[in-house]
Amino acid sequence: MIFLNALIQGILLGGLFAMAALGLSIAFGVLRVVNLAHGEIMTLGAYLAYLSLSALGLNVWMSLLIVVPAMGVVGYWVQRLMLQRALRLSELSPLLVTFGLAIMIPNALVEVFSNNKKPLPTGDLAVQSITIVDGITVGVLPLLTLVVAVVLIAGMQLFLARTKMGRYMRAAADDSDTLRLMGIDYRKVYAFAMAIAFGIAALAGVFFGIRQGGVTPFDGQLTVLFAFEAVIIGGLGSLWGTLAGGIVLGVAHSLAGQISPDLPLLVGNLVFLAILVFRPTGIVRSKVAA
Amino acid sequence: MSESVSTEKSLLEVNAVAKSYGALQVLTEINFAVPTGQAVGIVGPNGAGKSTLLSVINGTERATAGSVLFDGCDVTDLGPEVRARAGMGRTFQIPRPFTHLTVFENALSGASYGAGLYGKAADEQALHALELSGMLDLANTPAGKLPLLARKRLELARALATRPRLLLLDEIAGGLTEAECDSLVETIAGLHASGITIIWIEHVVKALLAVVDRLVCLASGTLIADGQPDAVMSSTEVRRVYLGSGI
Amino acid sequence: MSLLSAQLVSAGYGDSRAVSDIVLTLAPGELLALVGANGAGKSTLLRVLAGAHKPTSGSVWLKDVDISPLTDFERNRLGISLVPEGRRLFASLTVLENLMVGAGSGRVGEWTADRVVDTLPMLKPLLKRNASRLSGGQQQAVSIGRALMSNPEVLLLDEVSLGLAPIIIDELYESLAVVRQSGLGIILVEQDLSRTVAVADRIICLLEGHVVLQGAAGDLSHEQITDAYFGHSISSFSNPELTTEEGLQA
Amino acid sequence: GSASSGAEGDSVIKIGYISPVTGAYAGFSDGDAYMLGVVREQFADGIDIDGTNYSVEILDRDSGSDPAKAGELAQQLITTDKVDLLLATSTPETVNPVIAQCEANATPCLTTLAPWQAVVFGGGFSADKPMAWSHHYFFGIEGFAGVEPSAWDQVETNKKVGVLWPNDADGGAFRDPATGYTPFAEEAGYTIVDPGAYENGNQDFTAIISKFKAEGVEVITGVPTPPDFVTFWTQAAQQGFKPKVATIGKALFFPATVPSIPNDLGDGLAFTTWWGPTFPYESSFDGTTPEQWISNFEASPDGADLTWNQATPENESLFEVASAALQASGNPQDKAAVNKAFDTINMMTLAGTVDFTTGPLQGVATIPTAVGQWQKTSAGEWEWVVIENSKIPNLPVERSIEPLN
Amino acid sequence: MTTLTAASFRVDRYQKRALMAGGVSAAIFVALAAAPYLLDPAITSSWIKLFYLITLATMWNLLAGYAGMVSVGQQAYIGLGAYGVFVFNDLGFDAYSSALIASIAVGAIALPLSFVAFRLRGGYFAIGTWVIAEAVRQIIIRFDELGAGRGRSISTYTGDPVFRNLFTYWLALGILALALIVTFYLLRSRMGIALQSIRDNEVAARALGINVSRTKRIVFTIAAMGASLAGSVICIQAIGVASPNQIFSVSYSAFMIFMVLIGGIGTIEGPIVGAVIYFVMDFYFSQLGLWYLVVLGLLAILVTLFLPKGIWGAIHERFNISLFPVGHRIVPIADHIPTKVLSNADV
Ligand SMILES: Nc1ncnc2c1ncn2[C@@H]1O[C@H](COP(=O)(O)OP(=O)(O)OP(=O)(O)O)[C@@H](O)[C@H]1O
Ligand SMILES: Nc1ncnc2c1ncn2[C@@H]1O[C@H](COP(=O)(O)OP(=O)(O)OP(=O)(O)O)[C@@H](O)[C@H]1O
Ligand SMILES: [Mg+2]
Ligand SMILES: [Mg+2]
Repeated sequence: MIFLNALIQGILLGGLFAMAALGLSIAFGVLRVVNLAHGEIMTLGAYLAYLSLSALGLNVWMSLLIVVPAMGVVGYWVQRLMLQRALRLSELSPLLVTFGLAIMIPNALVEVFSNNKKPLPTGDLAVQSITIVDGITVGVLPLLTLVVAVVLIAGMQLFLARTKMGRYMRAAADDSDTLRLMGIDYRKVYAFAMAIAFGIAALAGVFFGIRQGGVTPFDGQLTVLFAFEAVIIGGLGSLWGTLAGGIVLGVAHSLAGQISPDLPLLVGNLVFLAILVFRPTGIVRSKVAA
Repeated sequence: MSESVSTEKSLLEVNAVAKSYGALQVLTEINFAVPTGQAVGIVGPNGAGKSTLLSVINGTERATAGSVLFDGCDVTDLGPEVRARAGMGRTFQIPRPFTHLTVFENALSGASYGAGLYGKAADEQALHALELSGMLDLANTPAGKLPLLARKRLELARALATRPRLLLLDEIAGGLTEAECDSLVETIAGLHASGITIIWIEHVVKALLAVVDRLVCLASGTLIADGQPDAVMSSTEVRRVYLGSGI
Repeated sequence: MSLLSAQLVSAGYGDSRAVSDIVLTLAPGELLALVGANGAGKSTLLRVLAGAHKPTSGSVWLKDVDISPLTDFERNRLGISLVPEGRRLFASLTVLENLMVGAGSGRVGEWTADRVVDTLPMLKPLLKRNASRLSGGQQQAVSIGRALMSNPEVLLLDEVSLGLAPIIIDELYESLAVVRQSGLGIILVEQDLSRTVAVADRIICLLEGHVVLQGAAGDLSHEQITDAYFGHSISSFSNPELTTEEGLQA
Repeated sequence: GSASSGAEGDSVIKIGYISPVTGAYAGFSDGDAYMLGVVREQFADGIDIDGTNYSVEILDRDSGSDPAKAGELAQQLITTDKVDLLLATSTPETVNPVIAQCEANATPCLTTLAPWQAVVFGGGFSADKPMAWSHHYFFGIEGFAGVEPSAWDQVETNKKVGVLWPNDADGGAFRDPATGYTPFAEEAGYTIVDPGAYENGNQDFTAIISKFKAEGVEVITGVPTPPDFVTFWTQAAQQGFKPKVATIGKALFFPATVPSIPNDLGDGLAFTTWWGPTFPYESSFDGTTPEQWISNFEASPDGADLTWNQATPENESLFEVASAALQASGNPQDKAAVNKAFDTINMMTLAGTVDFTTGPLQGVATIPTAVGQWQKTSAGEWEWVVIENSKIPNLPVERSIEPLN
Repeated sequence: MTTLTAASFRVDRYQKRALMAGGVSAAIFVALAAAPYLLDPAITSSWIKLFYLITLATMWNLLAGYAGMVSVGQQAYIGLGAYGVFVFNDLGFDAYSSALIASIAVGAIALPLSFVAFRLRGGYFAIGTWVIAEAVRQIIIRFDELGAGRGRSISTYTGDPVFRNLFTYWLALGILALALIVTFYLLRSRMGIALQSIRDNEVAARALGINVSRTKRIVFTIAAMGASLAGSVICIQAIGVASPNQIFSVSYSAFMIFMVLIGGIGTIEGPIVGAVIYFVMDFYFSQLGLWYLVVLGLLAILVTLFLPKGIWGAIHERFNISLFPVGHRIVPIADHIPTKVLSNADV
């Protein structure tokens, strides 16, 4: 029973990892941008949510209606103004640009909001739970996170595989110059994709913030490695893989915790490395991209 | 000519080689041997498996079944770098230049490692390869700045720099003007005359015929013709799947 | 009225010039062949026409419109389609998806995926395959098909038969002949001189970025062209104005 | 650099002050701008020592919460700026590297705001090998373990205590079987249930919660980081784990943590405290009491957007003690004399009494602690009240602890 | 056009310039080694940081700029180098020899780790190395003797602060010299060509006879040893490790990337320039608090976007100078061959 409970909690945790990883997966897997600032984008999203809470008096869920589009716009322009140019320069350039952002964002946040935690209250949602059988209770918020992650992933996967825009996004990553010869301004395609990536990252940031009761400027640094691991375990370019990767990681953490509480992070990392040694392309072979 | 060749021992032997990517069977049971000093041409429809065969021979791809013998040794499980040092030089159909190195340094790479030379000897070998492929005038140009056809010539130069005993060429004549093509044919013929064994994939059949002693036609992963170039060219099957009525 | 024309176009890379003061015109339904030695500037010229390379001077006109300020994707939407040197497929997309992206200009017309597959039957079994897993020739075929998908008025083909089996080249040229009938203009870079002379209406020969010879295909002898490759007979064709006039009247 | 120090070097005392103004531990220093203003004002006329008036120059530096940077800065201050005395504060990450440089470079050093065990043992010192040039004052494990059990005693429990001790400097010191927390708790009749060290940044506390549930734990204590504690506490509520009392160090030092816990779950959490508005302390500079300090702080422009916290007065007290020691030294530029002078310090400061004459070890002084509990007022404001004062008898106790519901 | 023949050319490796560079560098190093006697040791000891920064940047450049392995996990070896000092110090070696012995031990650890890391390519490799570094940290903090999560200090070191600083200074300088010499020699040797070939195209490199994994492995190990030595210097200078999180912090990788890219990746001079810039900025501006970091981030972005070859790259392009030439140039022997035949003859 304890084992089963740990497994279930691990899967739920995986939902959170997958949600955090989704935006990264789009940037990394589809656009080939290793976004070192992904964690900071999440944090920024959570701060925006806090702002809409405190300035506009919205509740957290309503704030998403502002946060996600707003961060989408940010993503659009970060891509147009910075990453676009960087991508044409060299493989390393986007890495350095996002690294620059990763340094700038949290420090600027401290200047503006101080180091103190800014709350993201959701009433009792955060602590509500459903008892399935004795010894197995499922938190409502983690469950909601998992469900949202799955819905988002399914939606994105369909979008990328089935729609024109999705195809253009993948094509742009392969050869943006040639895409222009097909009559498509890849800059817009790319920027649109980055807008989605940023929007989803912001959403994930808000969920992380809710889970921890609020947000502090350096929160993003903790989560970004989990997100990267989930993406890579899952396999580049495959969004379902990202979900699977998140869950594998979550379960690894949870089960390792059963053995000893100092093991989860280490075991998570070792599982990641082991998967890569035995299956360097990730556990899910992508249908969308090679 | 082929009589004198057939008495020599085989430099390369391909035994029952098969290659598949997942469910897709690209090569089925290929058997063929190339005696030392022979120049073999390979033709065949697009997607027949020619480049794949070349990759299996030089080790860039692993065969799913069968074995490859080079100079009497089983090299099936050896990596391409070992085969290169043993004397296999190869060009890639889609060029893979070292873009940040100069043309000379590209060739030097082959001379230093494939031919196993050091210092001055490596330099000379690299220069020699550039001369043979007519690239001396571009020696100091970074390979990334070369246009497509120059990149293809660079492929040849690099392969030659490894001082190969077996030279594997994949479509190097395409896109050349007639005069350029003639000089390329002259170069390859010269290499052939100097005793280098050659396997040459080419759709510019005219160029091929000017050099090779033997012609092989590959279609859908199997050899459908193998023999005297004239005979292969006039085979109805080859005409049907590959040449069409044009030639 | 000419379909496409270039006026005194020059372009280069950094400090080096690749093409100088090119003047050319293309009539509807015409097949113009561009020949010249390696590095003569053929690809550069095509890229300038398609808007993929910025000229240092000169202008490009589509019908009566100066399209010089337009970018490559805008020109594509107006009906100029380039099959670039080196295929340049979208490696992570399937063949069918590559074709569908080719229709990105939104121009509708007779070219659909079905029609492309009919014209290039070797693509039929490959539609679901990833473009990264194609042989060289298969890639070339997809690249051509993809360009057709935009239903162009002007088709720019760079080394189009490179890597294709002879039988496929035959079929390809047959279909090019068919497409032309609908008024599509084609500029073709092709090294096989006998084939070029056979299919082209007009031939322009480039040498180190300059037009050194041009004329109706039937009027030019094999020797004249090969000589022009290496500049032996520049003197007899050194008056660009004159040849341009001829070209315009043709 | 060298020219200026020669000219008026004799009558200037240079004090280096290193604190984490930025980075992960910036919360400890966010009141420093105000605090340094107050201190500089105190030193505006210099200090008179043995009839000589010395002007005082404070060189404040930001460690960025980075130990490497803290060490570098200490070295720079000692060798390049040639400070007479170094002060450092807030977490072993800033304090320990500074002490290491002072020890190596024979420069007097005064530090606070880090559990003294983590400073002394963590820095490789011991009773046999005491710090030679450094003095540190703050409470240590006994500051928690000495008062928390008496707070728990106020509630009926089964005396089983679950602990959250991460694998970091603090957690390690708490877990030490000889010098750690357990002996205190056991003496008070409590049993420790230690699920083991977890990593900071852990995302899933299920295993720890299950263990607490299985063992029937009714009391929680520990020194988790703020995000870890919020994660733990939220998951505990989701998974139906409800202890009767929780006294949490570190995470609850900062006033922003508790209000951020979802669904008012922070209501009723208790924590060890060393300073607050009602503490019976006063500044040796000008007699400022904690209550006055808070109102001055909140009225000043530097404190405008900030909530007061317990770290700022602690940092201020460094300068009070430094000033006293410099005066006692007779010659502030004689490093050995200054160092020796610290051993004689026993004084009241804004942050309480600092007494180096009776510390647990040479160069270490401890300060007393009490226990506070968070409550949400009917007006919806968060505030905390003192519920235990055994170690600070003059501290008024508002009420006894209320069990968590 | 006359046909060119190989016999009319020779290969120029800029021997003269290389020799000169070697001579000048040697002189600089001698001067630096003597500097503590001439200047205030207090001034020179602050250069220790500069020395280890250049070492780190040079090593990362070798790894990423020449061998194409973009690692964000070099902090693994920095940390191991630092902890290695404890291990060998505890075994009775003095701190300085411990640094050298530790680097060998770290080399022995990096070698097997390369088998894991080399399963990955490109972005995967970058993240994979980061995870390896995290895992290494998490394993190190399981050892109580090494201070677990608390960090610890060196138990025995030179007591006299002046001598300690001097020894540390010389150690850092020596390591820097070693790093530069190894890099320069490696790149001028035939392995330099092999490395760059691998970076540009692995498949083609193998087909030309280059043993890709072995070559990469050698460089990976050298870079790990270099990082280890730098880590030891960091540890000795701070007389210990105050927190494992810090010594294993990914920000080391971030700063290596920053230095190398600002200076100019794929050149020997670039990382030196980048490290000096970072050092000066850090020295003068780090006390400006957060704004300094925000500016640092902004600078990283601006240089990437508008000076993509880095500062040295721009200087090189503009004035065509290279202090440490590693390339090859073909020059005509006979003077009758017009130099114009060779395009870009003076790259
Ligand atoms: N990595 C791969 N995965 C799956 N299929 C592949 C892969 N590489 C090649 N193929 C398929 O293998 C077949 C043979 O390809 P190959 O490149 O050997 O053909 P080829 O004979 O050289 O053709 P061409 O003349 O067009 O170059 C083709 O159908 C191609 O689609
Ligand atoms: N990316 C580039 N950078 C620098 N120079 C280039 C580049 N591409 C082409 N060139 C130069 O421009 C000139 C014209 O090249 P272009 O590719 O247009 O010739 P081409 O006639 O198409 O030759 P080919 O038959 O080789 O395709 C050549 O001298 C070439 O070296
Ligand atoms: Mg092929
Ligand atoms: Mg071309």
